[in-house]
Amino acid sequence: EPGLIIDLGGKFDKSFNESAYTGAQRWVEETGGDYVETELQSEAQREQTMRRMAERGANPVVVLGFANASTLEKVAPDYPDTNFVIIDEQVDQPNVKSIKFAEHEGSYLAGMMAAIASETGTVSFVGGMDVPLIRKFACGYAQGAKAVNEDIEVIQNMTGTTPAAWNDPVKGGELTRSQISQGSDVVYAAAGGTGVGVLQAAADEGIYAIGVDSNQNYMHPETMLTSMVKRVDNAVYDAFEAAEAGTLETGLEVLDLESEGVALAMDENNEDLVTEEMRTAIDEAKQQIIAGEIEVHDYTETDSCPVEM
Amino acid sequence: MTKMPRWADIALIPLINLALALLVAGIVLLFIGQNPVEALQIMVRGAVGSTYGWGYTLFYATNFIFTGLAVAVAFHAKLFNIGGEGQAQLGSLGVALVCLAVPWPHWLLALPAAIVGGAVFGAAWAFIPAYLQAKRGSHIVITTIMFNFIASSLLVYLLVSTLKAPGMAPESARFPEGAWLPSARELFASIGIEFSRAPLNVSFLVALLACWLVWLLLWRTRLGYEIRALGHSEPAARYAGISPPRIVIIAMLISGALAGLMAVNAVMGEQERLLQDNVLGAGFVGIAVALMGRSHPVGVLLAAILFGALYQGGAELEFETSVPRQMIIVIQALVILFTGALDNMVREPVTGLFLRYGKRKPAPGTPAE
Amino acid sequence: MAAHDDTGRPDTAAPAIELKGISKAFGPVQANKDISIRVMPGTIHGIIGENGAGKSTLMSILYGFYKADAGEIWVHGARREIPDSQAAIAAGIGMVFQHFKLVENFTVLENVVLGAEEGARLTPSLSKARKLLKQLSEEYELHVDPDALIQDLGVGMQQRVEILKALYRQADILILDEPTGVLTPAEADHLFRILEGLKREGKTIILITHKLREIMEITDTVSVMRLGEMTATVKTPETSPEQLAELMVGRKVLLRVDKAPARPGETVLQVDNLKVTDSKGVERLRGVSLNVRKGEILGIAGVAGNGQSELLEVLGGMREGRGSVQLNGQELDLSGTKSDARTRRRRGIAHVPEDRQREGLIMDFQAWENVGFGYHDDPAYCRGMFMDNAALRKDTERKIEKFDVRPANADLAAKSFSGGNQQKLVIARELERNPDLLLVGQPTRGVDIGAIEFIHQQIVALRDEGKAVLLVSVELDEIMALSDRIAVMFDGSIMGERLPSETSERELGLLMAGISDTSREHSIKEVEENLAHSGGKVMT
Amino acid sequence: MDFLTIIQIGDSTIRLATPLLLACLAGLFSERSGIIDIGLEGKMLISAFFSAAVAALTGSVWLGLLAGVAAAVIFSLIHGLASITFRGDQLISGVALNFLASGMSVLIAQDIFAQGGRTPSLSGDARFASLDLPFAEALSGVPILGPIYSDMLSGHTILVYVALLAVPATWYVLFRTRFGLRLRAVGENPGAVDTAGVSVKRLRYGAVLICGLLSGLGGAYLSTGLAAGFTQEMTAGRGYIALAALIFAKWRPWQALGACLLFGFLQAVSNRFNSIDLILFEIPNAFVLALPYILTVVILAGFVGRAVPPRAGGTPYVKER
Ligand SMILES: Nc1ncnc2c1ncn2[C@@H]1O[C@H](COP(=O)(O)OP(=O)(O)OP(=O)(O)O)[C@@H](O)[C@H]1O
Ligand SMILES: Nc1ncnc2c1ncn2[C@@H]1O[C@H](COP(=O)(O)OP(=O)(O)OP(=O)(O)O)[C@@H](O)[C@H]1O
Ligand SMILES: [Mg+2]
Ligand SMILES: [Mg+2]
Repeated sequence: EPGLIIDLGGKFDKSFNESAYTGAQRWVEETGGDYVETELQSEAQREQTMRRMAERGANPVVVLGFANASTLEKVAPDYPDTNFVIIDEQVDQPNVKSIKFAEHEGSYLAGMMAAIASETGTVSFVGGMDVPLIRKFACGYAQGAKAVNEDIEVIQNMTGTTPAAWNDPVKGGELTRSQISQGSDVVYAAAGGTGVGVLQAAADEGIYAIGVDSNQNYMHPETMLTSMVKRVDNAVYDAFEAAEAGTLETGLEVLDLESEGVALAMDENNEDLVTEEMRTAIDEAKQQIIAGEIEVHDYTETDSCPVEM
Repeated sequence: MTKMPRWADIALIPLINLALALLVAGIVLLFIGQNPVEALQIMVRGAVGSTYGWGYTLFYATNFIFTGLAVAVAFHAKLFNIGGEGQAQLGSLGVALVCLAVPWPHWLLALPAAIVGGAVFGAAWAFIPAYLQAKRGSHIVITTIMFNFIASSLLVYLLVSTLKAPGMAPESARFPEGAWLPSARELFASIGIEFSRAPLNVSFLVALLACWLVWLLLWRTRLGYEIRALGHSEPAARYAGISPPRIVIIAMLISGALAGLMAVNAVMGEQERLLQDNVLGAGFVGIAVALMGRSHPVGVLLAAILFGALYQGGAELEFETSVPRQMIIVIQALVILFTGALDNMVREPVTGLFLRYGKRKPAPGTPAE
Repeated sequence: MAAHDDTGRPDTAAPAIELKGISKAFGPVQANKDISIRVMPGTIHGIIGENGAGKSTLMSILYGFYKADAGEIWVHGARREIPDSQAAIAAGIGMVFQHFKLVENFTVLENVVLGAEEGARLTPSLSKARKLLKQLSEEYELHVDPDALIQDLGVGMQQRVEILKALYRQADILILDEPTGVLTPAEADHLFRILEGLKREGKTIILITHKLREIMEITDTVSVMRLGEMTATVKTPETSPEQLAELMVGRKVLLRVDKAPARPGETVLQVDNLKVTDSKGVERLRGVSLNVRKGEILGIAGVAGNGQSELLEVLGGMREGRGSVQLNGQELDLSGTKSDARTRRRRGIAHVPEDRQREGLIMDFQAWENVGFGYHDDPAYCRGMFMDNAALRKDTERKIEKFDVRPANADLAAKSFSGGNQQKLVIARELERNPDLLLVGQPTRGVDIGAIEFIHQQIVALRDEGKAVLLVSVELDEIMALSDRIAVMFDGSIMGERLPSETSERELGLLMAGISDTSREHSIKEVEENLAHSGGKVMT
Repeated sequence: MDFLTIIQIGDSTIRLATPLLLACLAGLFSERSGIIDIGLEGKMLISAFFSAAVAALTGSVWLGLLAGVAAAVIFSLIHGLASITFRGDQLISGVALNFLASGMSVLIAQDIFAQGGRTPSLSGDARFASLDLPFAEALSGVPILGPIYSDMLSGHTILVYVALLAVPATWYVLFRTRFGLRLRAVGENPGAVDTAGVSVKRLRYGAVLICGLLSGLGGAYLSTGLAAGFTQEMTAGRGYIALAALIFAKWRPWQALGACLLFGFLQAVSNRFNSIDLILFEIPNAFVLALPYILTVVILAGFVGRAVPPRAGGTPYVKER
């Protein structure tokens, strides 16, 4: 029986956690299987929750987010018969499978779309917690935007430096308003629950917004340009399925554009906003990235970004 | 109005208060469509039905003993220390610095050093509010609340800057192995008993020792006498040559040190690294524990175990049902409300009953004149 | 129980107030037991009784402040329910409490209108009240500045505000609870003139006091209370102070202390130019100089709040001061860590504080813990940093026996002893230390006659052993009876020193009012003005 | 910093100061009557939850507002019961209520919406819309004052204006009415009020109810005005900052406005900049965030004027010992 530990922010954050939850639910629907699920309430409970899952016999135990890395490092050796899956960070233990995403690639496409949509020549980014992972989003976004319009200005704000930054919609809204006052007319939120405030502020002020992780297009159909979905749902689904079949491989796996691990969400909610120009530009860039013709820089590799923000 | 036997004061009334709190909590559970009896069963089983349960129950209890004693010592000096949370945060910092600074060869060496580190940092964080209360009359309740916020800002700042370990999460590096405390599992294994993997560790013994020392301090030493005297009457203390500012500061230093010691259990015993919040509200639980335990170390010990069970049981409840862990916070709130704020609601009628039915036998101390 | 009417006055008019069978208990303490009393309209009715007899309780019930457990209240012949002060005010009753009920940082005017405002808006009420207040104060010679803050007024003035409050509410029955406790004799005289005036207007006055002299002087009828019961009601002209005293305490009393003449030796305490400034920056002692010699009692007289408390506190090490204090020729520190009570005790100063419940004892500590209080670092009671509880308990048992503390149980909390026995515990603790200097404040406040005699004897005995005693008391009688020399304090200074044999209550009274030239006649006005600015406050 | 930024920060300051101001005035009424209230945080939180929940369920923000205020008032009544009727410890009661709010809000949210302790996002009539002040459009062209009026002052939700108007109203009630006189008196010396024939209990309950009303408005603003829905612990210490502002303001309404604007400004600034560059050194964001708390401690320490609280504050009124 697989287990899933929903991270801080809750399974209905409309974003990262929700995506994982959806994947687990899809697995339940499709296979009729059962899984154990619990929700973290605080940072310091990671250990108890992981242990509880393992003690209870859940296998594999899927944990979401980089914040689990150091705890998992400690817990995994205590339960050699249990497999663990961690998303967004790499843990080198024999019984751990690490799944990472090529967020920079998806964000590049989002940046292109933003640049095309922008009339003011300024677009912006609201991140959650200021960590390399989020800078990776931002950097990819900026590269994409500059690829369309070299002179475009990209404003970047991080909500905070602690996990609380994932869950502060009020501040998200304030940051967005400030970016709007600086001229931004497309905002990309990669901020977990904080993003809800960003998208809301964008809708209130009538500018375009780009969601993240889950498909958030439905939230404000009039203003949601697209969402940079990260298929955490697929990752969870696959992990569950592989475990059931006994084929779960530990080690690192990276999900990118090619494997459809990241993508831009196109659906009925944003079809009126997405122009033909955007569609073609994106499709083209996507192919080029897959083909290796466009090299999108990954912030985490150098801890720096080649373009100005 | 004290014509009530002592046992009623220290046992009966707290128990009635607790029962009321649980009753209301049960109603809340019913209201959200859960079966309170079932919930209680899950909680009890989860908390004390296995060595795993006990391991967590007593682990939490260890935290609460320290913070409960911290609040209790301050209560004896009539100080309401709401700053346990911040003091424990700083205690965490102290413990972490000690553990990280030296490549400890053995935990027996690291433990005393960490105790000192946690206590000193916790005490230092209590010192400023204490000093301001003693010398400048600033209300300690407000200043300690403020210091809780300042402490968490400080820790955030340190964990994203100087103390941050490589990686994305704001946390310190893991302590060297020599600073890891033996867990109950390891200790029991050495005498051949199987115990689950749970974070219960030798700090629990430190906590028991702290209970005894606090008892000794309060009721057997001159300092304790002075603390209690000040708590009962400040003019009287001054009359007796007890310096109120001095005692306020000392009592708060002890209180802060006890709160800081919590980190030995939480940071050194479990996390083995500094996180942004190691305290998890234990500073506040200490208030409930001290109130329920009537500020007596034995009472604090029992109340801490009760709350430990509540926390562990609550975690299990969340695991097994859809009741969120916040249920424990509700129970905690109700316990504080009934034992602390609504005490007279129970006390007055109970006293009335004793007065009415206890009249026949004259209580000792009725006037001889 | 039927109301008794010992006065034999024919029932022409309905009594202004009639209480029938009032009972009231505070927890275990029965403060009032089945009390009945009649107060005839247009009279001044005195109520006397020892401390704790239940006088204030009874009046507070009449004023709706407390609720009686049983009994009826009749006002002008009609039964009235008085569940709260509002109802009492509506029934025309006004009360001036023993401890004033004023808002310190409000003006006089605001205090007067509080609760009696007309309409929801304040401004019209205030201006209307201002006019009425002016009229009232002229009518009854109750002059106060309507815009002064209460905290800036002396006690006498504050009392006037209280009376004005009652009159503003058109009270025709006025209760005054120990109004003269905080007044000088001259001020008291003025108050009595005001009361006479009110009586002439047809108002009824109930006056609580335990000063027999005042009763004899001003009342028409007097009721005596003892231990929560009403023991008698008599017409004033038909009784005598001796009879009243006997009714009050239940047996014949000796109204003076037997003591041999003092044989003073060398100086023990020498105080020069001692000054104390309180936390608000007000100078409470303005350069006090005095000395006390071996084998004598120096009594400090004065209206409460003129610096006596501060004098005791600074000598006892409870607050800091400036100037010079020498004990047996050695200078004492007046500030810094060496100026605390602990150091003073080590130097041989024992201190019976003015307020035993607030200062002298920890009410929740057991008797044995209290016997070590202040001496808890005495090697006899400690072992290193630990307390030697067994030694302490043993010593307590000895002291309880010697001083006849009842009940003789060292494990009882201090609060379970009666006031008199609490005081005995304090006296036992302090006198047994064999001090060079005994500071003693209000030694018999709230203590029954029997215990008073005992305590007075103990103090005199200590003097006869050749110790120095500094006695502070607001009871002029006590000062006169015990002291070998009397110093009078006014507004933080010593106004003068007198020998008991060569002075009179009148002379001391003038000194207490701040008038040092006691040879000429002084107008009441002058006395008042002096006091109004002395900053004297009611002690709480 | 250019003019536009200043206007933007001013605009944000007003928004962020509003919940603080409402809570601060709430505390002012309570504490002026002698009831210390460290439960402001809890009252705001419970109101934030109930207003968002009811607004989400009914689609009407006004019903939500009503529910939020009602919840805060109920909390006030519990506080009153503990501290007025049963003469309990006001601080402890406040602490308990803060916990109760933080637990109950999530518990009920989870029960009703099952969205991890939050309410669904509010939109349309379930949220307060912004109001344009008269002539905002027309005056926006006027240099300097125009933007200040039309961009900074105009365009907030109605509760912002309610909060601003509550300041003079509080002043008037406190210093110009019979109720205010009695209220101030009962916080200084309840015995005086009692013997003047006014019920201490009734007055204090009155004050505590007003406190519930105002803190309820503050909480409702948070979840239905400032944000669009309730999230866990969304008050984030604002109740304590309001308390700090109250002390800073020395329990006076106009000063309370000033203090809340200052603290709102600090939040606005820290929201906008991750660190403040003062050329010589850089102030980390954590410090800016902690600044209200540090300021409060400095004020309490008496280094910037002494704050003398109402004298009877914190002590229950007991007639019979
Ligand atoms: N509020 C109270 N609570 C409990 N006990 C009280 C209270 N007020 C008075 N008592 C007790 O009731 C008894 C009568 O007190 P009361 O104040 O009526 O005496 P009194 O005659 O006015 O004395 P005094 O002359 O000292 O003013 C005393 O034993 C006192 O301790
Ligand atoms: N707070 C209290 N707790 C317990 N018992 C009390 C309390 N207050 C008073 N008593 C009891 O009530 C009795 C009466 O107290 P009170 O101080 O009124 O005595 P009293 O009649 O004035 O005696 P004394 O003349 O010695 O002062 C005391 O002997 C004591 O046993
Ligand atoms: Mg009295
Ligand atoms: Mg007595």
